[in-house]
Amino acid sequence: MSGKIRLIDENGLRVDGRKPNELRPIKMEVGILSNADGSAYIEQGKSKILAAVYGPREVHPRHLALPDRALLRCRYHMAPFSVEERKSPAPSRREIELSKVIKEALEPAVFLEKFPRTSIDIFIEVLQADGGTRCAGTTVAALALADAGIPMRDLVVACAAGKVDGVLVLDLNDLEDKEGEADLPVAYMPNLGLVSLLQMDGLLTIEEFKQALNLAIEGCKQIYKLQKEALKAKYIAIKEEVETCLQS
Amino acid sequence: MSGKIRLIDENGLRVDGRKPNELRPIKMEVGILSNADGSAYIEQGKSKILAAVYGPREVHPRHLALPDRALLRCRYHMAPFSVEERKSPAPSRREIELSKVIKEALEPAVFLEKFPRTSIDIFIEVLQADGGTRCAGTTVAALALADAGIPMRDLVVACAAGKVDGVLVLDLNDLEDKEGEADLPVAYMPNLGLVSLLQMDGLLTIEEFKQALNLAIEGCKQIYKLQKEALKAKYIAIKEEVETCLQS
Amino acid sequence: MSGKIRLIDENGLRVDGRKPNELRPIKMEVGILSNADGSAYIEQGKSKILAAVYGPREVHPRHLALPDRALLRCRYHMAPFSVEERKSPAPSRREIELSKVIKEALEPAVFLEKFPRTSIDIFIEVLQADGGTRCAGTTVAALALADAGIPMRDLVVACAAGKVDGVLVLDLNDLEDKEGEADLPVAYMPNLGLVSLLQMDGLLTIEEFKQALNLAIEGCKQIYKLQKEALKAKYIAIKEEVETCLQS
Amino acid sequence: MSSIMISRIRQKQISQMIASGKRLDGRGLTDYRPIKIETGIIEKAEGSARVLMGRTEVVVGVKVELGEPFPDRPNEGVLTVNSEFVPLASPEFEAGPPSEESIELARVIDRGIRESQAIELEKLCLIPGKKVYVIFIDIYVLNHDGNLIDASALASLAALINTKIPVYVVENGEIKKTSEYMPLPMRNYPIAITFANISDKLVIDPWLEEEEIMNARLTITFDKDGRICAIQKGGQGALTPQQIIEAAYIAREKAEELRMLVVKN
Amino acid sequence: MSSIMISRIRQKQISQMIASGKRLDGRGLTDYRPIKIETGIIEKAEGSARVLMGRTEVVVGVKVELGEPFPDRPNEGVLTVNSEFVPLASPEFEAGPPSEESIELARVIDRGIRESQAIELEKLCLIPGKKVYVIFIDIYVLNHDGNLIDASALASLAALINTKIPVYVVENGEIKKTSEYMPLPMRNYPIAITFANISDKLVIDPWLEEEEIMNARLTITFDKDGRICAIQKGGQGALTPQQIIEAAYIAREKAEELRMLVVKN
Amino acid sequence: MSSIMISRIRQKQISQMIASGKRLDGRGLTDYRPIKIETGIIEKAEGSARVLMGRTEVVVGVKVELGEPFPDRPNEGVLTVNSEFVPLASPEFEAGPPSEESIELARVIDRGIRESQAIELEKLCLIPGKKVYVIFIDIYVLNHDGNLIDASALASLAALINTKIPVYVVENGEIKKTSEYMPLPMRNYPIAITFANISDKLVIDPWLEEEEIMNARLTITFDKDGRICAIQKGGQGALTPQQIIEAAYIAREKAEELRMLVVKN
Repeated sequence: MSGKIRLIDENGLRVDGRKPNELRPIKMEVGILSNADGSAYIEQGKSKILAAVYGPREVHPRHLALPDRALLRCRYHMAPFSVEERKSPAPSRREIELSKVIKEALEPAVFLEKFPRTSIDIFIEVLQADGGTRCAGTTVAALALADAGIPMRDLVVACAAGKVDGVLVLDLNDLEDKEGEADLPVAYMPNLGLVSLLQMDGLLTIEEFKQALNLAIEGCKQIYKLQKEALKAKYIAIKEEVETCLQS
Repeated sequence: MSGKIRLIDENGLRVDGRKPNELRPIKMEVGILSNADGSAYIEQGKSKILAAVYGPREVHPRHLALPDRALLRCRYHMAPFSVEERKSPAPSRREIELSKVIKEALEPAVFLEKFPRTSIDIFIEVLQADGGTRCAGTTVAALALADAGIPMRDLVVACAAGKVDGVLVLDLNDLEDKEGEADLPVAYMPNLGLVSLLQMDGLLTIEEFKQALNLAIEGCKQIYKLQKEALKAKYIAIKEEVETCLQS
Repeated sequence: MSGKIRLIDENGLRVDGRKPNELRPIKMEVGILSNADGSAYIEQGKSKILAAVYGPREVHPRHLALPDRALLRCRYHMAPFSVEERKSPAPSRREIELSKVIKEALEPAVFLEKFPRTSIDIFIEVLQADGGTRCAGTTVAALALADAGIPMRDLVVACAAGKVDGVLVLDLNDLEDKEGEADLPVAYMPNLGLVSLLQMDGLLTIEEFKQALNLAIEGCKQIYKLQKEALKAKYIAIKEEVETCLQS
Repeated sequence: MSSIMISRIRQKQISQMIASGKRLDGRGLTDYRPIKIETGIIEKAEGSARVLMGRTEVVVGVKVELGEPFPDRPNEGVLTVNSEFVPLASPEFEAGPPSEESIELARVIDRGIRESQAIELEKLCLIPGKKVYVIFIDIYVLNHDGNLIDASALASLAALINTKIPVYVVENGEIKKTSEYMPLPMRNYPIAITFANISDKLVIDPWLEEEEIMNARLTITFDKDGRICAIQKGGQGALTPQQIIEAAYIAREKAEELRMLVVKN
Repeated sequence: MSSIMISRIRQKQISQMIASGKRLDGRGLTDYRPIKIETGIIEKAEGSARVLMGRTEVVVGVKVELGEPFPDRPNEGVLTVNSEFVPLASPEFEAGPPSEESIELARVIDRGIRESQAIELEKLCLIPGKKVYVIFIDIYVLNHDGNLIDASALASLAALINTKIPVYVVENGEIKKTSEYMPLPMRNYPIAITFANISDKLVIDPWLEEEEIMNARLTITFDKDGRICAIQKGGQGALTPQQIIEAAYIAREKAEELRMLVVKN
Repeated sequence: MSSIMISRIRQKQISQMIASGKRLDGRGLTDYRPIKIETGIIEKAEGSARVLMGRTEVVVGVKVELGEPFPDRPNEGVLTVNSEFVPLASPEFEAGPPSEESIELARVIDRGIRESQAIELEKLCLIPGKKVYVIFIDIYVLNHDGNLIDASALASLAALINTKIPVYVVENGEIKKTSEYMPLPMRNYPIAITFANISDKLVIDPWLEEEEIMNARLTITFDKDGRICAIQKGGQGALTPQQIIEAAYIAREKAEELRMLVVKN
């Protein structure tokens, strides 16, 4: 994070015209892949991410099965064409780490103990990356879990806050992430009030950190509303389909 | 396929002196490796290829076993010294694809249903490659299957046709393959009259394709005679050996 | 081995001031890692090596289990920072070969038949390499086996002899190994009088070889005394600990 | 490719219908499922397309970089085709190194593009023997409901047509990127048509359940002039020469139809 | 990270004690185990350190080589952090490619060093865009008894402070090694402090049995000026925002204490 | 190396015969099986040989390319020995990365050639520090009936003697290939002799069944002047120093005999 580029203009606006505490445009859709047990799609700014859930199902290889709960697995993966410079398809160290932290962000929300000896597999595919993909990936994966009918204690929703040109901002884009002073991705369970993913790079005083954490949580709460709408839209669509069937 | 080199001379002959519909010299031998259940060797032009068959035998890893038939597996592999520039021993994408199409060329000929829960493993090693190795590999693998005593509906025999300098030719060598206009490898079951491998690169009109397909099938029929002779030679050799034993 | 550097000075002494038949300073310690079932540490010259033994324990993967004896496995591995130029963490061909010969050096000493269907796993980590690491690794692994309470026919102790500047020498350091004329690592079971590891690079007449082999075995016998002392020191330490406990 | 279990009864039903010239989903034997094509969906890629063929969904991204040419083709750009069967797309797909099916798919698509000389690779050389454009075609299967080859070939072609490459200038042996972009130079438009052999009939565009019971698969790729530029037989069965020739004639027609979906004018 | 079985009774005992503000090994909730640091233990490495934190033992070696800079940082040296969980250290560790735990560890340590700008990387460039110093930090876990992150961060920092790099001179574009060495130029000293959440309390420096039963893990890394430079939450549980803020204040104090163990003056 | 099951009765028979100085196949304890050597069998390789030792069959191909020297040997060509145990050769061999047996074999052969300085590597430098000949020896086991080391060493030597390398000229720092070829410059001819320890006797050239029951294996490689250039003990047993010395004397004689099969005049 070098901070050489000017990221906040004279009107206090960001490179993409947003106010410091403003989210990027977000679009979500639930239930879009026919093979998966659950699936969802998110666009947040220019980031475009798909998630699918398979399970609860038999565990392969079998010796990984847990006697008292489901095995939750998560794979965060980027398409070779999702970034400026083509990415090799083999998982990078970054992708392996993010798979782990996203899994751990979702795990506290899922009633794993209801499905012993099975696996629940979450696949997140980043089709285009423009910053904040671990957060958007967490948000969309939670939708896919819900779409798969997996019983959950709460939804999980994620959003980053950070610091650019000395200003605390919400939902960093790629440029702000790379050139800013700090990035703080947070996953939140809005009804339980718990933080299930927390990372930080950069430099923040404890005071700044407190504010940034609150800002991120506020962002999560806003995105949570959109999550619920996306789920509702799916059920309305199903209802309409059923009614059309019954009428015909 | 650039077609810059002259591949057909003023007498209508090819770079190695052959007529368009002439095969390269072919030599086959059956039963030459003592460890394998069946084996065979072929020289076609300068291509030199060994095949071995192990099985029917227990499947490793076991979970791959099929309840109602044998698992047929095939590995086409080139020795590092088989080509102009040393080849890495790790299987290339080309070798993986050819392993698949050769397996699928042999599969319809084998009574797999007679050996449920077993595997039949075919190993093809190209010691020297001079064009047409997938075809010669298929031909020699069929001999190794027969040598292993695996019951078969028919032999499988393969030969390529193609187009060089505008002329349809049989059994392309390496130079013709690389510099010609089209290459059409075909595997054929001569008694059943069925095509079990078919690929093409290059450019052919449907008319040319029809002719080339027929040419390749005619080539297959010629090679089939040599296949039968090679099998017969093996049995004669065995018979002689047995008789010598009985006499001594 | 080019022999361009002068390795024996006018007084017949070696680059590190040793006499030809003199060992480097050796320090051993037994039972230093709390997780392993047995462990030991050796410093021989500047070589610094740790060994740990886990087992007898359940074999993973299970199909490797042997019905009539324990499976002995050994992994010789060098830390990336153990050598002049940083070594990749992936096992090199050299490390794979040394793992095999060290395993085979230790195998005849262990009563494997007492623990059918289990594995005994030996891990050797070279923290700093200064020549003779396969020998020191064998010596320290034998201590770790003893520390793990694995019943043994004999200890195993290893030492190299070699030829530098035309002189037969004991316990080569890195420079002598690289620039000398021959290196002969030997593992020896001192009570059984048997050689269980033997390799050689370089050039030796049979006469020289005989002398070098004897020299190496003499070196082994000296190191064996240190091995026994290290084991005794461990038991004394335990005894003292127990007594302190009883007194308090 | 897949072992999704479908019941024996359903298998019988599908094959009996085909034997009588019909298909379970109402299509005729040589009908494609509904096809939907979108392009330019990945802004960070130089070209991209998404193809829906029934419920089969494929995204292709084209990335363009600079690199070295192959030693035997010093004056040509480099083409690389790669495919990934990500586990999101099917319970049968696994993470890890590419499966043989995935490699076969990429190689069949590659051959269609390469042999028809679709891309004018000789226009993609900046400094002979040293610097050329490298074109990466990455095929990403998002939902597998059969006939991945045709969907992938169509998406690849659409993505190539959609591709804009940065313009470079060479000054004193130095390469400089300009702010301009130009379309990827193309001279041909290959289309792959795939048949499944079921009940001794060839049906076009098999969906997953048909692939489960097919005896053999045949893909024929045609260039814009109606010439065959690639063929690939797959599956554990065999075909008669007559079937193959018939398929070629049908495929040539179908290829014309499909090409019109991506090539305008 | 580990599944060493500890009995239910012992689990209960550990968590009940923590609920009442005590720990089974006698420590207070925010006490570290005894820490022992040795440096310069690997003479062949440019820098090295061994840290014992209770029975957890980590060795770090720093190797310095010459190499190319990253294209987007042509004037800076390169930092690489790698960790190996060798099977010698725990029955849970296996030989083979690095586990996700090992990768996470290395990346957390890396972020602490990088974000605090601990190493003056801009002083490690010899020829801009061409030749720079490459610093390899290799973390080698020798005995795993919990809290590998703090032990590894401490050992890495001690090893960096211990590092001497060879001095090179550039003459006419040629790089020559001199016989001199200089300390690695450093401007900051990050310290990682890790908590385990057990019985809704945060305990510092968990040992292995505590890690077995913890619900979540939280690591906060502080730079020398008391600023946070890296955070990592781990484990399958979650934390309240209040817990996190409280942890930050405690960690800042603890980081000061630990830093004094490695940074003299 | 192998776990082909042979019956206990046959095992006993083999070892009892050896105890009384005989072998099941009629050989004396220090007799080789019939050896057949063919060279030049792979025209596309710069050198090649096939060795039959009883039913053990090994093909070696030598490829010669240009490449960079090792930094510490700037004036020497590079030698690389690789071996593949392809699954065609034995039910015990598996496809995949080389097994430890395969790596050991290649390294033992490599040491024999390298330590005897068989190839005049210093004549294989074209531009010091930049361009040298790289010699690849690829050992390909086609049928495994025991004693792969001796058969591979013999085939490697025969292939090296058979090798013709292209002649290059260096003009103004540019390397040009001429149409001429020259023999690979060689100064030594190492021969490996392998013993199996069975019933406390050392038998030469063990076949597969003998390897199954041997307690230890000992390979001694001799150069043309009767000096030892490589030794490798294998197997899970041990040997007395006396056995080893005796083996050396026998091996020296045998090496002379075998060398005459490949080195003429």
